[in-house]
Amino acid sequence: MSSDEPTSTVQDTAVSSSPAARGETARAVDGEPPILRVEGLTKYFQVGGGLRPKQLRALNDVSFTLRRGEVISLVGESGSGKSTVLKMLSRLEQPTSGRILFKGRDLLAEEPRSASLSYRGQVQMIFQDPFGSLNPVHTVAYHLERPLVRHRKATTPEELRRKVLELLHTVGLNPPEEFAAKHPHQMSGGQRQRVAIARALAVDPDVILADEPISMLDVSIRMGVLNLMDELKRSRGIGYLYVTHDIASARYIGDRTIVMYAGHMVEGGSSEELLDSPAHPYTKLLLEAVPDPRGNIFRELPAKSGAPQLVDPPPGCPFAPRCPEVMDVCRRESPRPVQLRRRDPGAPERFVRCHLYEEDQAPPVGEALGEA
Amino acid sequence: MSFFRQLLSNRKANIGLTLLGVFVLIATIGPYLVRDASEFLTTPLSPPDSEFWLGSTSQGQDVFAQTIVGARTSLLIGFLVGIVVVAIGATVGIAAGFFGGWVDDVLSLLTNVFLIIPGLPLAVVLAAYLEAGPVSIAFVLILTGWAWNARVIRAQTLSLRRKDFVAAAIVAGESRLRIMFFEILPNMTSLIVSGFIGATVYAIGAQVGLEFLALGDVSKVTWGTNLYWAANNQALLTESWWTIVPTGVCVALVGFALVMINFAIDEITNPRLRSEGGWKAVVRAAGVTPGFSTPVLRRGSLADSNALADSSAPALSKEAS
Amino acid sequence: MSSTPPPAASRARPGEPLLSVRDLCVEYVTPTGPVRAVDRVSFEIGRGQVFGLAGESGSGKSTAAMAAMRLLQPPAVITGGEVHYEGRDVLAMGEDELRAFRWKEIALVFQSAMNALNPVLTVGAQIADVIERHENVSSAQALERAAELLALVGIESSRLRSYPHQLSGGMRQRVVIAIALALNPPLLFMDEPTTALDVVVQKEILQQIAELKERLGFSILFITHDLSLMLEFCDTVGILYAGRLCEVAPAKELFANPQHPYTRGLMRSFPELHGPKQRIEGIPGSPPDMRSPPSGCRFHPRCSVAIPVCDQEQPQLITLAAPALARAVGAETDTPDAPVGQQRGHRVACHVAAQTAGSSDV
Amino acid sequence: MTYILRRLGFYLIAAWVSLTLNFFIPRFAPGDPASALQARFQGKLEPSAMAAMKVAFGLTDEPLHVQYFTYVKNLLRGDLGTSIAYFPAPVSEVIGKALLWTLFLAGLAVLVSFALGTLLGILTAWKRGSWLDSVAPPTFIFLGAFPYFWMAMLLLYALGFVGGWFPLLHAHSSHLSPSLSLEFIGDALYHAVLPAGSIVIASLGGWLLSMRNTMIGVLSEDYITMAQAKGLSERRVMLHYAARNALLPNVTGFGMALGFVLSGSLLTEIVFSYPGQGYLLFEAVKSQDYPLMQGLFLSITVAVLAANWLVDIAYVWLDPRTRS
Amino acid sequence: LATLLPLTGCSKRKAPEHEPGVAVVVPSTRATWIRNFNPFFESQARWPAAAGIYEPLVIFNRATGEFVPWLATAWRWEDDNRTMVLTIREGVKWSDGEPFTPRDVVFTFELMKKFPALDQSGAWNRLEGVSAEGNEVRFAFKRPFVLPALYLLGERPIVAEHVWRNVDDPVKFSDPEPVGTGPFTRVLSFKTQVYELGKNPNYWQPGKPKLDVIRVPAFAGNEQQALSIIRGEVDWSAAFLPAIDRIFVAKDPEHHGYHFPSLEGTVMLYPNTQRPPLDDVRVRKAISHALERERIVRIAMQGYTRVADATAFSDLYARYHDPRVLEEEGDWTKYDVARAEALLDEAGLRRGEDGIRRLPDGRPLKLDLNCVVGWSDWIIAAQIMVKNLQAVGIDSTLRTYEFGAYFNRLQTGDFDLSISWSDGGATPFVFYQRLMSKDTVRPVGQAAESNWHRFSSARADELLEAFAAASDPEEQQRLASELQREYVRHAPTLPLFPGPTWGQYNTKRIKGFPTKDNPYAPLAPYKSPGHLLTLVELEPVTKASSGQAQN
Ligand SMILES: Nc1ncnc2c1ncn2[C@@H]1O[C@H](COP(=O)(O)OP(=O)(O)OP(=O)(O)O)[C@@H](O)[C@H]1O
Ligand SMILES: Nc1ncnc2c1ncn2[C@@H]1O[C@H](COP(=O)(O)OP(=O)(O)OP(=O)(O)O)[C@@H](O)[C@H]1O
Ligand SMILES: [Mg+2]
Ligand SMILES: [Mg+2]
Repeated sequence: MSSDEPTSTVQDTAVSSSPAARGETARAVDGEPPILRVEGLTKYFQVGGGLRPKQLRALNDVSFTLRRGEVISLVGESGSGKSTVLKMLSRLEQPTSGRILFKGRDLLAEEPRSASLSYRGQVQMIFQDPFGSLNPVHTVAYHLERPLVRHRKATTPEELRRKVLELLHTVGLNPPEEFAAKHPHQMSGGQRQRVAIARALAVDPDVILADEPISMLDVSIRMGVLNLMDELKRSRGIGYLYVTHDIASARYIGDRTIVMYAGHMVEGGSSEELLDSPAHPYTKLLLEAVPDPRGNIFRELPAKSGAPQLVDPPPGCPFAPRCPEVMDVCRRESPRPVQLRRRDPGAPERFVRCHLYEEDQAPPVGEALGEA
Repeated sequence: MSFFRQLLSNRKANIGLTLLGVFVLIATIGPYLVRDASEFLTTPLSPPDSEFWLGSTSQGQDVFAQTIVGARTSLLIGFLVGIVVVAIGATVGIAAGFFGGWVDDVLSLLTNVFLIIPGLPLAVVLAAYLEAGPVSIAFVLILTGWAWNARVIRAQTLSLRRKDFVAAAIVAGESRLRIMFFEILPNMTSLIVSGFIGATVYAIGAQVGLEFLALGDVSKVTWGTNLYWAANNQALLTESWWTIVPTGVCVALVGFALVMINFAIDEITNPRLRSEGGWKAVVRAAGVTPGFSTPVLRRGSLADSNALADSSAPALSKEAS
Repeated sequence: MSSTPPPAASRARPGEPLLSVRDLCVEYVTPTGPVRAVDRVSFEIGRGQVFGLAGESGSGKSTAAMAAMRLLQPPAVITGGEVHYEGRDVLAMGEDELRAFRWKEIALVFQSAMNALNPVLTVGAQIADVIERHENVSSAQALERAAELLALVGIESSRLRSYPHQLSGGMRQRVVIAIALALNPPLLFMDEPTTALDVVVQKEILQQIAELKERLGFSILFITHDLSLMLEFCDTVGILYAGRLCEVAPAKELFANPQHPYTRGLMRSFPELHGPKQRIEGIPGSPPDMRSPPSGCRFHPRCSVAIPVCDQEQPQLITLAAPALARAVGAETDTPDAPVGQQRGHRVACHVAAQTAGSSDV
Repeated sequence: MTYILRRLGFYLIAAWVSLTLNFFIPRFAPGDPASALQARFQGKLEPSAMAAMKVAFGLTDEPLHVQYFTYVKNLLRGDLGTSIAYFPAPVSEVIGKALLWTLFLAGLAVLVSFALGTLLGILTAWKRGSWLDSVAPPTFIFLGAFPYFWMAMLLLYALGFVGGWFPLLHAHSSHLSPSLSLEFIGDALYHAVLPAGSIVIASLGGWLLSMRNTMIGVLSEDYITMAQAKGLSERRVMLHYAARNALLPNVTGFGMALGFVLSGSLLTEIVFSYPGQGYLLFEAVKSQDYPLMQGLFLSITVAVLAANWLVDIAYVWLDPRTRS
Repeated sequence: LATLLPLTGCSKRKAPEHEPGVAVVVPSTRATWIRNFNPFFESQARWPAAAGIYEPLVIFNRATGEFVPWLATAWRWEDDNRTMVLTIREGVKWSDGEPFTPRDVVFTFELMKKFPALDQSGAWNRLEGVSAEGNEVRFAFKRPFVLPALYLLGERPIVAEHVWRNVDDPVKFSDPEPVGTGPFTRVLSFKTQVYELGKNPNYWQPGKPKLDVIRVPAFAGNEQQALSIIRGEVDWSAAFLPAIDRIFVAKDPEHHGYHFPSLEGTVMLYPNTQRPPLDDVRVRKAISHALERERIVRIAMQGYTRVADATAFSDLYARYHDPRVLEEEGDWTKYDVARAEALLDEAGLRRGEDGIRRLPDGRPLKLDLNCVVGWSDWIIAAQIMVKNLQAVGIDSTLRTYEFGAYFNRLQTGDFDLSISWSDGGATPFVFYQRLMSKDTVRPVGQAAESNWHRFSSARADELLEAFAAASDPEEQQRLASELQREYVRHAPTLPLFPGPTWGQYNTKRIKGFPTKDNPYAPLAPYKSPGHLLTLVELEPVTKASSGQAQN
């Protein structure tokens, strides 16, 4: 996987005030080792039980690198393996194979069975459903105290209290005293999600894994949560792995975007470039399907819907059965990742896994939607 | 906790709790207020009169006193078995559900086996070979009764385990035991309470049954032995209904009280079950018969304050041209 | 679909909307008192039109739609307003009348197809039973029709004997649509018919609906919380906030010229797919608790341009004067032959907007 | 299908565990069948007779595990041994008819109670808040709270003894021989009215409640609203859409209940002198009749397991979702 | 359910089918019947296999205390009382027509020798050999054994050689089609709920039996049985009915009757004489004085029996009972708290501050009283006794055990006080042997068949030996008196009440039962073989009288 090359510094390309572009990522200086590196991560689930259990290939050979203060967005349709990636990294599930290098340490070799407390203290997670991720029987204060106590971030009760209120203040739940005493069901979705973020922040993590943190929230409050995440990235240099199926938000917050399909990373690169000039047919389809107020409902989609076969997948490219530009080779061989030429050489490297492309070929430009 | 507060505000629960409270009171202080229940006091089989309110047994014991005193052991065993059964069930169920894998395989096999083994026959066999007495009966009932709770709690644990707050706790670095007992367990309060109540109902009923079969210590005064003695002395043939009816009714009332509480718990945990009493009252008050379709109540029949607040605004028709 | 009767268009009296909802009020009776989930909502749907109701979760979209069909279950009661379908007073109908009315005239597509299909009956049986019930046909004929209907939504007829769980999410949703179309109703209510689906599937289904609509000529009440989708799909859009309609306008007009601060906030809550990245803020605060909604304009606590009157007085839905429209959008004005839903043009319920844009009391 | 097979495997294990338990429990207890016989005759048996009986019963002093293996070996050959309480009849013979009667009684009781309770559950849930709904559940809960045998005794006394409307005992009139004739079946049903009735009364409430609860849950499902909106007849919605789905969880309970009633009819059988397994078991326990106890336990367990298995199959049949 | 009623017809319920000549007998409570007529296992076989289908040589009539010749017509002792010679009745035929011969008797006893499991009376513990000579059978004993011998051997059922010779395993043989000499040998029908036996047309007693059929229904519970009896559906039964006069007799005073003679052993309180202070006769007598036997009999036994006196004899031994012994030695079964207290004080067991008596070493006097779970009459008796003992300063607790455990404790001597039965054989010999003989004492910890209280006296052994060998009735009488004296003096056990035998009858259809006024035999149908005496006397009520009785 070529993404390991210690390459790029993201530059402020567009003159814009978008958080991702505003370039806190610039702190990810050349030479600084990445916080998290994933190599060839693969996960097969046993399904069907009985005499002949089958393997469901949820993740295939996933590799990427996350640096300090960088946000990588993972997008893809339901079941494409986005959450599975996060579960591996949060050590909620055991990968079938592959390596996870955390600050240079080979995690699976050092902590093969379950994660150490120290890892837990550095990698935190935010879940999709802000109601489900907070225990309905505990108060907000309890949720924040536990990690503080567990990771010895506070020693005295006063300090504990102070830190809890501080955290609540940080995530914008004011007045903190009032919120500390609340139960989850006494708060709105956005507030709950802020508590979840506060809990993740409590241990002062380097990486936050966010699994569709806004998809369950009301539209009007989504941006608040995204912006909060973004501020924390800037002020604390936290690296995010942001999972979403909303491509627009992936672009909004993600420095880089990786598109997943059937457990494969099919395309990746700087968020803007990727969306402006999608290379992989699946990415194109995805973009085409996004509702657009200006769009014409009758505009033909480039491909049909359909779920990939994850159990006993056929050889070749997983998208081949649906791909409008399918070639013979696609049905035979699984494509290798190919580096594409970047519009802006300073941008993160751009890759696609598709037989249509050759090394350093330029991606098709701006064909997505007329405007741009 | 709000669960208990909700319970207290439920009508069915109130009926049940009140009834149960009365019996608990009877069981606690009653025995000090009545005659010696095992003493042979008066003419056998005398019908109820002003002195012996519920008459006497065929040995001339005071039925009233026996009924009161019997409550103590029976309720004690009931609650004891209830608590232990739930404790075992919860531990096994949570462990199975939480750990999964072979732990789950072994524990659920055990659970299912105990669930499917014919309970009463096993209880009869066991009770027959243990030293007769309430403790043995309790033991037997625990042995044959824990599995149901374990299964229910396992199922609930499985669904709670999938909840993100458990994953969040793992990610926060919490230990497994802490997650099991501080994160998952408190979410099953209603289940535990209703499991406890169910087990108590079972225990009281089964205890009475076993003692009726003379598998308990019939020299002790309990509800079961009261019925045993009544049957043994052919209460119905001698037409001395008073030796058999009071205890039977007491058992039923306690059972009824407990089931009502469980009924209420169902309603609380499953809002769909809650009665639509308020809605019906409102609809009926407006003279509409409730049917499947949404009723139409014209002009502010609900909360007049609301209607008033709105009437201050000019009628909407204003904007219509 | 040759065997289906032609759409009810022939019954239409010109100029009259197909469905007209006026001042609809719905309340839920809760232990803590009644909750007014829909408050004086008025809208009209013309023939062949797609009317969209958008709003956040809990704003009363489903309640309003279901109330119009009298399908709301306890503890809901309709406490005011009128619902007229082709001049028939839906709120005055009796139980039997409603049974015959529903589905024949207005059919419903539920949000989640999995929940809307009976898991233990085959798809075919579920389509056929509605046909058998309403039309005097044998079950064989009904099944035949069911097959036709499946074909219509792009599912092969062999699936008649499938159970819902054997179908993918998209297929189930299509089945639900097929059931809704079974009696060829003039009007379809679609309550978030695609939210549970992937974008690609969502797009496909919407395209299919649009195509069927063209072909069969029915009207649609379309409910969603996804504003982009709404604007893309609907002719006219109503924005609900906390049980009240705050803005109603033709989709294009609304997109180009949102008047209500809430609508504007919503528009600003969707990041762009293309173009320069901009920081967008969404709307501060969170939607109100419907058990104790704010006084006056329900949006005022979150509104950045609120003026003192906003927390005092409830703003009325007023039609914006044509000049204001013209200023904003250009030359587009009401034309006599324009569809009914659009004739009213752009209406908004906001004190501030009313002041700046001026209202037209025609 | 693998599901069904897997369950079968599980049932085998369950049967084995329960048999093993049943083998060891009585044997760890003091006393033996001969002294139990003494107990039955309240000491009127000569000590010499007891010694002779021990010989006759073939009580050995072999270590328990050896006995256990012999027992399992014999079991696999289908040999359940000789009963002690009914010496020298083979256990299989003693159990044979009793099992049929118990199955008949318990089966009848469970079916009637399940059917009635379920029906009432459906109706009360469908007409929530009606007078039926406000009267039936509490009434049957209250009735169900009475101990089985208490109810049985009362019924026996009131309807059988005082009223004289029903036979007091036995599974059929003594002048009839078991056959499949209409007369005999009618007679057997007539004899089963009171015992089954007491079980029905005591267990109806449970079915009613659980059915009512699931039914109410189902009634708020979208597919019910949709069915209503489709204008289907009330009957069809109630039965094919609501009840059919609400039945599923109850079917699992049905298997459990069958097992429970199979073993729980013990007390009822005693009260009504019903020639079923319940009383046999009681007697086997009293006379420490190990082989009979084991045999009964085996047959009860197998019956319970079979019932559960049938329910498993029925479930698969009822719920298309489990078929794939 | 109501639809079932017309199907079966209510009318059938009214009169239970009851043809004349059919007697419905309920000798025991059993849920189901298993076809087994093997007479050797009296406890397992269907009634009346041991005496009714098969027959014994002699029958001990408990009601009169006399031996009734049956298949044997006479008996005598020879050879220094070491050989008993029985004359076998002639003209008796097996029900298959074969003649009954002395060979059959010899065969039967040899079968019992070959298969010890069949030797339920332990005859071969005493016997040396059996042989037939002409119409006589000679039983050779190892030692003189006069008194109990007839009882031991004579009541064994005799089986037919020509049938049983061919039986492979007579122990497991269920004898489904019995061939016997008795009055009812034909199995007319056999169902799990009821079986019927038809009369033996070739019965050797002319004109008997007078009944054609006996029908035996199965009852699982007392309740059921009682209901049927009260409804008059049963002719002869042995159930425990509470308030029998009210619930049974009063229902039909003309026909319903009962008779509960005390023809069993005596129920006693066994003190463990190996455990101080129960080794002290004063303490034992004190305890006895403390017991309210009248109350026990009234409440626990519902007055169906009487209190025992200090000889411990039931009515069975009325013939031997010597009231003078009681006069001379004092009857310590009288309820006398003062005497009890005085005796205890005398024994050095003084009351402590708390009212509980103290042992010499200062420990409180605690005596547990063991009883069997579910044996309700005993439990009530025990409850009363515990209260009695507490009243005289003995800290007593009732312990109930499941029979196995209870019996184990009793046998191994692991108890303080235990309520239990005593032997009810034909003569006081075995009765006293088991209460006082060294032969029957086993060390504590080892299971004793009897003498659980573990008492012996040299004098008693002497007397018993003489008693066993005495064939002169006067001598027997004298020895019995001496034994009584020895017993009363030492109070080894504390008799409570003689055990009653139960029996109810209904003369509506069947007559000829023993009654209180005419106790020609025991009424209890379960008292084998004594019930045979009654069985052959029963006869149907004639049409004329029954017609009158029914209206
Ligand atoms: N525990 C599991 N056992 C079996 N299969 C699993 C398991 N967890 C996930 N899968 C399968 O792995 C695949 C990837 O799942 P994953 O949850 O990662 O998808 P996702 O991209 O997060 O989808 P969504 O957008 O729906 O959350 C899916 O096909 C899923 O069914
Ligand atoms: N059964 C009920 N009892 C009380 N209040 C209810 C009930 N059902 C709905 N409500 C309230 O009515 C309001 C409107 O609900 P409705 O379901 O119509 O919202 P919606 O706009 O369809 O939301 P969503 O996008 O989540 O479907 C909500 O505030 C909700 O809390
Ligand atoms: Mg996911
Ligand atoms: Mg909705």
